[in-house]
Amino acid sequence: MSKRNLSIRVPILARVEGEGAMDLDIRDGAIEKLQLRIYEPPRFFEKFLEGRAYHEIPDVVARICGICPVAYQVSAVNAIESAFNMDPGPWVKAMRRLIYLGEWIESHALHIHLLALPDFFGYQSGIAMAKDHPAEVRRGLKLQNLGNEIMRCIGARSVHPVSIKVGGLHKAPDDAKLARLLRALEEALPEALEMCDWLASIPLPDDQQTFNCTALKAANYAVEDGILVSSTGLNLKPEQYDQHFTEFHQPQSTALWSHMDGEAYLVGPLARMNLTAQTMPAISQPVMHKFAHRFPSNNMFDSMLARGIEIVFAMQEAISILQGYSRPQHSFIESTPQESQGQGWSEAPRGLLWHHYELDRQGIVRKARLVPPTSQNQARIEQDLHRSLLNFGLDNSDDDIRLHCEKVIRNYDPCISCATHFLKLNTVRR
Amino acid sequence: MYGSETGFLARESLPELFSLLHVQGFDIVAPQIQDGSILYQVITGAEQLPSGWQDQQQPGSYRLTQTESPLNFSWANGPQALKPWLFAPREVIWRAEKQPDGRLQFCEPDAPDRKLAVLGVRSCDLAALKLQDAHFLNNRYHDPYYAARRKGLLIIAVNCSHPADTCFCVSTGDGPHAEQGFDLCLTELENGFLISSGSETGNDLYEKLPLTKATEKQLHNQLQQKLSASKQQRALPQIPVKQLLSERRDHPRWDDIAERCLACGNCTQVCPTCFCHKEGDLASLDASTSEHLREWDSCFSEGHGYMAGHQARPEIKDRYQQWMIHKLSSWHDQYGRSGCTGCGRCTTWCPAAIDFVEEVNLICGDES
Amino acid sequence: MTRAAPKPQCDSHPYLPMEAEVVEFTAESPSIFTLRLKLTDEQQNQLYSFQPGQFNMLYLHGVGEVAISIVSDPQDERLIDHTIRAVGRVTKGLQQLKPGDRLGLRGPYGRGWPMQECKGQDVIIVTGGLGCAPVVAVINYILMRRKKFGKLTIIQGVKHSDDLIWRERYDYWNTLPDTQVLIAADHGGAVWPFHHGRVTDLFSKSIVDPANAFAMLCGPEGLMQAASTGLIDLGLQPERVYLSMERNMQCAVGHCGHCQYGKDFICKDGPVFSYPEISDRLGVQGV
Amino acid sequence: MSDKPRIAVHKFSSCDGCQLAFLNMGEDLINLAEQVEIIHFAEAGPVAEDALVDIAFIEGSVVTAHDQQRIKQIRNNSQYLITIGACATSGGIQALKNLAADAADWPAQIYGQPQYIDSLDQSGAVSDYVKVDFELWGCPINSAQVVELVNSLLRGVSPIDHQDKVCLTCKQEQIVCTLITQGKPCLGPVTRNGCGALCPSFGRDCFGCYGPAENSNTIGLANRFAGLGLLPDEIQRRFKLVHASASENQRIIARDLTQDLAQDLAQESSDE
Ligand SMILES: Cc1cc2nc3c(=O)[nH]c(=O)nc-3n(C[C@H](O)[C@H](O)[C@H](O)COP(=O)(O)OP(=O)(O)OC[C@H]3O[C@@H](n4cnc5c(N)ncnc54)[C@H](O)[C@@H]3O)c2cc1C
Ligand code: SF4
Ligand code: SF4
Ligand code: SF4
Repeated sequence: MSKRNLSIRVPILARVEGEGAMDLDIRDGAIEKLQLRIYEPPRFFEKFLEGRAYHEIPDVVARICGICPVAYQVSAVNAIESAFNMDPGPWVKAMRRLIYLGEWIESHALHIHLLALPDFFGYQSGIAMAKDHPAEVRRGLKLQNLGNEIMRCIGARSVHPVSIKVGGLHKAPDDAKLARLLRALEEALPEALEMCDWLASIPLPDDQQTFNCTALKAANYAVEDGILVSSTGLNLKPEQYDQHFTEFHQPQSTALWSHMDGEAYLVGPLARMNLTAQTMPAISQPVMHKFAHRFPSNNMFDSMLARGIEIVFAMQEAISILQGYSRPQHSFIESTPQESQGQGWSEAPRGLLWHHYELDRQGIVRKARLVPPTSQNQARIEQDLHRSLLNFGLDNSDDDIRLHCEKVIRNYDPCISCATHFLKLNTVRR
Repeated sequence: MYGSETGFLARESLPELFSLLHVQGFDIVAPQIQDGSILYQVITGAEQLPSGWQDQQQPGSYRLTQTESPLNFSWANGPQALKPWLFAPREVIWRAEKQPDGRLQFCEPDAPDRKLAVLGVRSCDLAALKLQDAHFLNNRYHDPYYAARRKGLLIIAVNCSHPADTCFCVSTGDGPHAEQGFDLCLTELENGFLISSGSETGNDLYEKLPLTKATEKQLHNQLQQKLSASKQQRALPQIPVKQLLSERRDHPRWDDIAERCLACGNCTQVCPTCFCHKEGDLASLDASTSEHLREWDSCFSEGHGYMAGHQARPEIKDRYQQWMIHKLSSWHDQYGRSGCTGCGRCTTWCPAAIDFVEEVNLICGDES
Repeated sequence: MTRAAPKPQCDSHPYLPMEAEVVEFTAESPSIFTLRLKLTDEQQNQLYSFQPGQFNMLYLHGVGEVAISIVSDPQDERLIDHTIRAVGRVTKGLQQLKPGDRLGLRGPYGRGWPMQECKGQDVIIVTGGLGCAPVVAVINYILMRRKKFGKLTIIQGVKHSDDLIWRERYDYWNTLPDTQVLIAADHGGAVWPFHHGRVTDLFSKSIVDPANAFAMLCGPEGLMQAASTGLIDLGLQPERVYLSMERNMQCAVGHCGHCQYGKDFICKDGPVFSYPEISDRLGVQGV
Repeated sequence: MSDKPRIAVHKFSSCDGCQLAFLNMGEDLINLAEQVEIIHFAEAGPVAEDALVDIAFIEGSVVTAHDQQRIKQIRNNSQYLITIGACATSGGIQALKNLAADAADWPAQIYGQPQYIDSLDQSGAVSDYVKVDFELWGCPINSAQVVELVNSLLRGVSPIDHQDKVCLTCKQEQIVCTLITQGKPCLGPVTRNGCGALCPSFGRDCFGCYGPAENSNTIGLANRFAGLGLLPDEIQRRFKLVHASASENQRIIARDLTQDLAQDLAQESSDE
């Protein structure tokens, strides 16, 4: 290996959500500095939540992130319902799962086609890629739109939907719209399967590494709730989260970082597939079986196929919820605020999202703490960048090194908007 | 003459009316309970009619409750009834297509040809229909879309038995019982309906229905119902409102209204006689085709008084005056009567709870 | 007053425009332009006729429709002129049209100026603001048939001297026999050759005989109100004072309700009204 | 070089939701790319922050000193500058910070090394710093708004500024009023339409995410809320969410409602 010196600055990372940069310094053929620098300014959401009534929280937290608002809303209502000791029942849970599946489909399809794939085919953008691969990109946009359509049916719109409330939904969705949605999903399912075949055929860097995984687990693939499991053997309820996970502040970043028992860890589609694929009904079906052997995977680049498989799962799951749909008497149960505290979580498209609230007698928030997936993945991303770049070889051209690093980062589908909206409230105070 | 006879249709026989209408190709629009209110929607059978529902209406407030009663129509009008079915809230009135050589082609959409039978139309809305006809049909220009829908319309009126506290049709001379303008008219009694016809089509249906002759007792009940429904709390003043309102533009009460009025336009949207609409274009991204739409507008909106660089009615007060003076004064000159048929919707559905009748009385009353 | 507006041609579907072609585009000033249009359908073209003071609805593809007065002469070859001020969305879009471009046109609509009634009479025309199109049609009409009318005074008022367009045209008209042009500016500037002040100051200078004159007014409502009373004070009969009114207009056929001016719909009862028809509302805030 | 209009989409402090109005357009995204040349749109791929463009869309509010410089630079580089969404147009939800007395201390309270945090005391609307040619309201905006806007710009005409109230949409769509039938504190009567009356169509009261409408009588509505039984604090919170900085909402937020209500009550009892 030559003793080269190199300095690469990527001031604006393209095709990621939010504002991040990457700095790489190589001195004497060794990596001196390599970091994903998150500079998007903090938005202080936890502060805004203080003083708001419990019923306002879903509308506030949604606005942390336009790409996964449902994840925020569901984690929040899970936490508050746990604080108020409420069980909104199976219908409500099914509806939340349904709108959440819509968000997975939308977010994953968007990431695959518009953010990640252009890297592998050598385009600047998904739009540019559409000129040469019109069928594939249009199919992707169609699936993305179907995800949006699920969200529109249940929540009126796909960005900051308006139907989720503590105790249930503001209103049961319209039967006729659900019937149309069901038909559309059934018709499009074969296209999602084709997409998976196509994704599986794309040659990926073989980049084996070892890392910790963390995900929620449930009898049927965890989405809107579950029990936390990890490759290190954890098995936790939301209220135990704090005992194992800690956040800290890195100077280059406006986001907080997180460690699990002092180590970096991965959350998100690959972590979910690695830990809980056997709970996914889709994976055991003949059409999908061919993908099963790829998981658990030590190649971070398999995240893309994991997303594709989750799209198929989400569509099948949505179809089965819709097939069993019946209109309930009431779309929510009344809540009785009480002085309390509660934790809740769910699997955002990018991974675990944990919320904690302290509420007073009227249900006004006294304190809020939220830990988003991208903060959790940050330490892992930097770890990966180092290992992956060494695997790749520091002798490659500047452009290739730069592109490879960006590929690695984008592979996590980091959502920087999310990452920076959080503050650690139990840090130093005068 | 139609309507000289009155027959009785037992409640169990109401499905017969539905079958007759279906055979003649009508879709049936009837009241339905939705989201805490009574809306008119297409239904397929008499069993879908709500029963036992009653309404409580106050300025800015509407609540429904269900009772054990078998009655299907023991409530007063909800937010909208007939108007949206004829004067569509939003429709494409023509389309412009740009050819590759730059030429423009203007195409009209197919005229609606649906046959609709509306069940449950109240007398105030029949009066309003007459006014909308005068505006859209008997004007120098004919509205082709309104005309086509009007042609396919069959009206089954139901006499009001339970006016709301906000109703004042008696004082405008438009209710509570329907006198004309329907094909069939029903009066709901405990066990069924007294029916009379008001048109040839109505007569034809009347002949085919399994009716018994109305008894003295039933006719007496009908009269009693009319008398009790005529006792309404609210009334428009029986004074020359037409002149007084336009003369009293400086009355201090207008300022008081303007403090409360939200200029949201709800009153104009629920009013069965309001006809204002605006037009606009919805073009495709590649600029080839453009749909020319019209949609309901309101004299409370900015665009209504907008002129190049100038606003004719900038203040909420100006807009409220336009609404009320048009309705109760200008309308006389335009269409020979007031534009208000006493349905009370503008009062119930006002989010600011402004009481239309009370305000008229205050502005035109003698105490100022 | 029973001057009914004539029906337009495209009557079967009152909202559907006809296709028209831009034959000529003339820039009158940076914001004022004249579009000379021709209906592309020969038959429609033959049938089209109008009176001074009537207007068309012009449609810009994908953008919208606006009411614009017709300024050409009714007897002219089948070309229809519109002088337009680019103020907003549609009119600024129309300003970008070039000869050969197509647009939509429906009309003519409304009740025009009382041209029959004022044959053989003196006429005084008062306009305010930037080039008031509706009266240009009248001026052209009278000048084309000069012998059929008596004396003509044209009074134009502007806020600022820079606002005056068609200066040469005014100068030219002023040289014609029995024709007088008077111009006033609120703010004239040092080299302004005309009157400093209000148009109403100029009435006494007019050559017309108030007892036998018709007045035609167009401009801001305040100006028209002041001018009406001024002219009546001068001795004109109120029913011979005519005003062209303006309100927002969407459909032009009396359906959309936007152009209501008290009891009247400006599109079909106007835009031209005699003073007694509207004196109860003139200048009243909010009407 | 093509003569298509050159566009840029810039991000400031935001949730990225308004950019999704582009990315969620589906087929229209590809159609749009045929009509315009996308020069800078980091989330979609192209990065050329300092390029000259015809139209710059701005998402997000201005919250750092660096943001201030950046927005000025973008203004200089763009013929038209258009804000998309609440954050850019009125300061958005971040502007809740402007209302907190101790906001300047927040970074220190929160970050281990606050000296690395560049954050102004205020979350500003873009128009606080540079001239804005047109504003698209909404939190978030939707694709239909973008398509309509682009349509106007491609034709060289000014876009339509929709500013009627949500109520008009409700009635056109035959959505039942939540205020009248449920006594809910709906902001529809003072909120711009454009969303399609989504909240009332889902049985809940509008919370004003499209911002104040033209002629918004927020005081009249706040009084009505008091009549419906809301306490002063609840009334103020209604107006203090997505567009807290808008002047119409400030009329309610910046007022001592407890005082006002007490006066009103005194007034009422003396009237009797
Ligand atoms: C009878 C009549 C004749 C007219 N003749 C002329 C003329 O010859 N030349 C000329 O330059 N202008 C004329 N106008 C005014 C012209 O219609 C408006 O200036 C024009 O509509 C404003 O266009 P905009 O580009 O601002 O449209 P936008 O701002 O896009 O207006 C939107 C809508 O509002 C309506 N509208 C806006 N302003 C007015 C207004 N002042 N009057 C009526 N409707 C309006 C338009 O019809 C359009 O449908 C006339 C108006 C009327 C009523
Ligand atoms: S003005 Fe009011 S009461 Fe009269 S018809 Fe209209 S909505 Fe009904
Ligand atoms: S629900 Fe809200 S927006 Fe709809 S009509 Fe009522 S007040 Fe207006
Ligand atoms: S109803 Fe109001 S809060 Fe709901 S989406 Fe529309 S503008 Fe936003």
